[in-house]
Amino acid sequence: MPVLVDKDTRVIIQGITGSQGTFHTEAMLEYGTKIVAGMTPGKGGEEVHGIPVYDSVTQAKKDHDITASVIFVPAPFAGDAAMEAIDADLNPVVLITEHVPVKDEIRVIHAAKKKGITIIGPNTPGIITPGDKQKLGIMPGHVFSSGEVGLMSRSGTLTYEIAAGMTQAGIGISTAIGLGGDPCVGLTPAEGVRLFKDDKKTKALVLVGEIGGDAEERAAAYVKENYDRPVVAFIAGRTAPPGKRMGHAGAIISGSSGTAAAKIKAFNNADVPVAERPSDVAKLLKEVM
Amino acid sequence: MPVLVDKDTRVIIQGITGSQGTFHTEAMLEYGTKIVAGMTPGKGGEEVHGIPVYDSVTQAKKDHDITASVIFVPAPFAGDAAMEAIDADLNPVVLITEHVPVKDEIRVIHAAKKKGITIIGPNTPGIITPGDKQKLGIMPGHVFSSGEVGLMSRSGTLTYEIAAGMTQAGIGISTAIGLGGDPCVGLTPAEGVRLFKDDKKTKALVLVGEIGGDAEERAAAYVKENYDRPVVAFIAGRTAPPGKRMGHAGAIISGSSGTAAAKIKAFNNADVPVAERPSDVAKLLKEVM
Amino acid sequence: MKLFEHEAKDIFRAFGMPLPPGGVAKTPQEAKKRAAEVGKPVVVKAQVLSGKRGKAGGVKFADTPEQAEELAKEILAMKINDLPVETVLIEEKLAIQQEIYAGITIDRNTRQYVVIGSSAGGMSIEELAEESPEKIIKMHVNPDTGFQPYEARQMAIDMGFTGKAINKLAGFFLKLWRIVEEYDVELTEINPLILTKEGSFLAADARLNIDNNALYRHQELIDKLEREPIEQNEREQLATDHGMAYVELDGDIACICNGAGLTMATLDAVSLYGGKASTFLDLGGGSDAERVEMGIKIAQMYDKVEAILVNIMGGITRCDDVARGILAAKEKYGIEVPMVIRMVGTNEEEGQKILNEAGIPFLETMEEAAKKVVDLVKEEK
Amino acid sequence: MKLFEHEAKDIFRAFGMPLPPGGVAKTPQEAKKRAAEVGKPVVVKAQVLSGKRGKAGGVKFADTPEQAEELAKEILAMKINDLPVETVLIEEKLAIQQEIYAGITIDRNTRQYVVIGSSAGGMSIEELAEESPEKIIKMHVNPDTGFQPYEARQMAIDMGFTGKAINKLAGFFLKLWRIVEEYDVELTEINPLILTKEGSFLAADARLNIDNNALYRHQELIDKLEREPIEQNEREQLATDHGMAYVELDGDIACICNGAGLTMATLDAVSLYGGKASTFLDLGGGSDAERVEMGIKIAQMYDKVEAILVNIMGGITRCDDVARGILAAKEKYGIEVPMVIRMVGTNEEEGQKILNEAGIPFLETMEEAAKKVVDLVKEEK
Repeated sequence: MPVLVDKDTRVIIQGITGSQGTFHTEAMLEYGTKIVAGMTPGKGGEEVHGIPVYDSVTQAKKDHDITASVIFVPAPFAGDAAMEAIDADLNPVVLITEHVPVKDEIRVIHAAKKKGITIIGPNTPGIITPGDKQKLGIMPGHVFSSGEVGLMSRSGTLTYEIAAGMTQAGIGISTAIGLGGDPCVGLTPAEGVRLFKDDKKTKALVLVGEIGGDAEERAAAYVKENYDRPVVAFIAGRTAPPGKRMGHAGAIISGSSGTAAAKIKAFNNADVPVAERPSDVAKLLKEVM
Repeated sequence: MPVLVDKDTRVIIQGITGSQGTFHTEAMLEYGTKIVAGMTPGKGGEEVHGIPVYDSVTQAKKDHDITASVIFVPAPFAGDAAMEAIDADLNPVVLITEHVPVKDEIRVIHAAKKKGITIIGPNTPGIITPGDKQKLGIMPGHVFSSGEVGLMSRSGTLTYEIAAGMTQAGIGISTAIGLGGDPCVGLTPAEGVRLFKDDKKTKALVLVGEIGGDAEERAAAYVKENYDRPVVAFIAGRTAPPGKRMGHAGAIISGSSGTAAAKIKAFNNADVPVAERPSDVAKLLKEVM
Repeated sequence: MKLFEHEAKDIFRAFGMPLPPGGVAKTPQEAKKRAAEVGKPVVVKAQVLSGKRGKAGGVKFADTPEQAEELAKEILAMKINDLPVETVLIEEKLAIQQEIYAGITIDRNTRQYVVIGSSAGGMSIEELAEESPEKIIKMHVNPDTGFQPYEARQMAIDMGFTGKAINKLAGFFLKLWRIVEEYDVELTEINPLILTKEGSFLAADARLNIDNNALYRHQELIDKLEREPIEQNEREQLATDHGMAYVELDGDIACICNGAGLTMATLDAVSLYGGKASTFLDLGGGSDAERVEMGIKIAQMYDKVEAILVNIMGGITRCDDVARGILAAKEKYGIEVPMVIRMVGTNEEEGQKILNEAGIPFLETMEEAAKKVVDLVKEEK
Repeated sequence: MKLFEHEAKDIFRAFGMPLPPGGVAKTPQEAKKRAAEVGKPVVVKAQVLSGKRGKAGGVKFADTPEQAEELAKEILAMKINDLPVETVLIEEKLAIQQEIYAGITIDRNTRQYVVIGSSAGGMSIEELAEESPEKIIKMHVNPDTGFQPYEARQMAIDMGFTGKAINKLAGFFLKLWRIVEEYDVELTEINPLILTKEGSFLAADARLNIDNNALYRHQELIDKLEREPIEQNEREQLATDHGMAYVELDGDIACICNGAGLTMATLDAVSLYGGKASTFLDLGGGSDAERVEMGIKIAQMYDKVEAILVNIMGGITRCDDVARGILAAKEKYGIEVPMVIRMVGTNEEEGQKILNEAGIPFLETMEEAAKKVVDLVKEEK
């Protein structure tokens, strides 16, 4: 069984009538994602690519058995949309939206934790389980092939880059999770490792990190203590200067903390090889598996 | 075993250095209450009637094994004091203070509920278990004799009146709880009945209610369904006019709801005799026991 | 603390809530001016802290400013439930498509705020609860998260609204909630909230009661209102100033007791023996001599009082203090009406000794005392 | 958005936080006046959005207004970390008994606000963490309840304070928390918070960073500040206006990529082959032709740029759009420096066709591309 998303996942798209929501609903449907409903307050009764639109998640749940949500709602309203999904016991809740205020993120993540719900994001490409043809997000499905390696990353296109490299090398993916580029995200790498640990079909892990915070260090420590399958890492931002936000709100070296060097050291200390270039990830995987 | 307070209860007095706190600490000590510590922020290191004063509950807990709290802190700070007691896992937390804003009450009661802690009050005389010589509150201990009848009331002196009548009639009390005169209190009569239900030594209950709200109706319904020992009730405010707050913030008939007649009817419906006069309570008890 | 409709609406406006155009007037001339400013048919509404003003004739419609002036004159001369009308509110008369109810209050049972809405507004929520309970939508507010936008929208959906009305109506609920949080509101209502024929939602009425216990947090608001937070007569004011609870009733026996429950029970006992109380006077906890003295003074200020019943159950309150207070009152103000005293509990003997020495009789049980005071009043008549 | 010290202090003052007397000056003359108003020895502090201004000479003490004028003149002529000093803050020089640290920030790991205090203030929290970690007291804020008064007092107690200092210091933490809540603050610090020899606590410095993502909720504050929320040079502003992330670096190769992680990895690859990036330019998700065009334009505006590396991993971004953008940039602005393109993913073939037709070469892997661009720059030199 893959992680968080599998063949039984049935999705609602919150903000389905917006341009992003509409565009990616079509892409997800094409990929195979089981989208059963959409919602936008005030647009109940409409349809988007054949998917019925409701005014609220509660209303949609009356007609459909929904298990998960993907949110494309604009940042000022994204926190509220996530709270609605949490209230409706959807799990996971994939928060694609960028620029969500951190106060809202904290509130949402806390509410989800209390109910044992996983928030993916915000500012994430989403989550994909290629073997079940389910993607809850905006990633290009074709770069991910099905297999037995779990992939977690704080970035989007870098994930595709690495996934594409793995696919080319004949290495498939069980589930790939975009953790999100914000300082506060619903799923930390260490929490992600814990989820993959319970998935017996995932034989190895790829952790794609970047500068800022100490989430990678914590993941490394967790791997060292608790995870006995092979892990390979990549860290972006080795050459980033301190004090500058490198695109992602979370990618900033503050003082002496959050450097790539510290993260690489932590992984090495946990016997996790760290790739120098994205294309090396596949090579290292072949070595360790 | 009595309800909420027994021989093992060890109390901290929050606001011990104030005039009320000091006065009632002495009275409680005289009665036999096991007060082990007091606290008032900024007064740590002082003593009140031989009881050491701390700056915080956390600090006091380092030196003493404390199980319960009695709060004499002025209304603007009472909610915070209660939150501190809840955070320190004290149970029960007896909130004597009057005029606590209802917003604070709601917050405190909710926080306590989440941890399974009982708040008694606010605006309560407290709780007393005569058999263990433990009173956590401001009631005159001598009017309560030890025995097997549980007593719950929304008022203070009316409770003493009824307790005194019982004592005179030779009927003792297991535990008496002042539920508090505010619209929102930590322990409702129905919740109180549930506590007494688990106390096998309490052979009968006296419920003293008053106009306002429907807590008595709910207690009656609960008794009817769940409580099979004898219960006697008294309702104050049979002649109170609608729309006027009769002293207690909670004692107000709004429109047609909260009347004594409705409450008496509910008790009758649950086969609970309702005394016409306070002195009839003891008589009715003798009949039903 | 109850706010007048126009005071509540000033707060509503500050939170961006859509309201009918209009303004207040204290004279018929001002009313005319306000109506002219509105420039359309208006409603003239008495500003009183009492429900049912409509039935009492306090709400009237005017087609012209002159008519508004005339009606304002009438209404400003009225008393509604004994309360004089000092201000009227002039607002545009709305073309009503639907009357809606929206409110927030406190649920004593769950001890939470509860948001209430109904598509059948216009009547009181109590009437509504009897007539169409199925049309009342309630949502309890989780104290951890507060009332959230999606919950407000769900209220609107459950009330039967669709399309753009969902967000519009949700906005009213959310603003009400923000006001509740900001001002320690214990009850607020918009009834009716009008859906006009043009499709706009407007708060046509406004009710807002602030928790008296929290007024200390809202001094700025109170200052702005430029009036006493709670309107009281001289006797009520005196009692409040001395920390006592005082309620005037229709009968002739003043009950002075310690503790609200005991005072209520004493009133009931008086009634049981055929009497009728004029006064609920709860001296409060730990009543000292001075407060007893003041209580007896206030009780005698109320002209309906024909007898006084003092019923004290000593706890923190000490009977000797009470006895001294009674003596002091007798000395300072005299006691003009028959008085019956019942006094037991803390320092009972000392208190009784003081009364004995002063030749003032007392009784041991409240039932005896209640019966006696009723008999005394009957004798007088 | 970072606030200047004096801007942060205006907010602190509005929340009732005790501050040293003083005020801002934009000229030496004003500085003299402010110092005269204080009437005591003062400190003259450069107002710059940069740490370590003390070490850079931006904080000086003056005994007289004349001296303050002189120092202000010096400081107003300074640049601190490349930032010109446009304002100085003149404040009373305090008689220091103790320097304290108080701050609130966000813990990414627990995803909570965390309140931080230390009795050993004055140095940066990072230095403090290295020198005396045992002196740093932290308390995580429960999102349900917020930071509570008793927790603030416990902070003060755990920091080693007793008596009246507990409530005084707790007051600072509570006010900081209210400010954090009110203004979506992601980091605030008072360092140092001064305990004077007279026993007063005063916020001597103030740091306040507001979450950029939440600025839309604080338009009123931004209006009051009368400046751009984020100071940017022309190129940074252009990038922001077009939804791109742009950071200028010390090297000579502009990396234009889609996605922050990929851009960082591209910078790293350039470095791995011995080059050095001048530009981090993340086009963002779903980059259209226009954005690519603008990206190339902005990259060339930075005078350090000697070559451009475009690295696109198509996902939502379509390679044909990117190719069209490159063509358009070439046509409109010309491409003055060598450019290497790597472009794969969505609509890869169409994109490659467009480039082929225009005679623009491209590569398949980012490693190849990084190596090539480094080689090109080396050749140029």
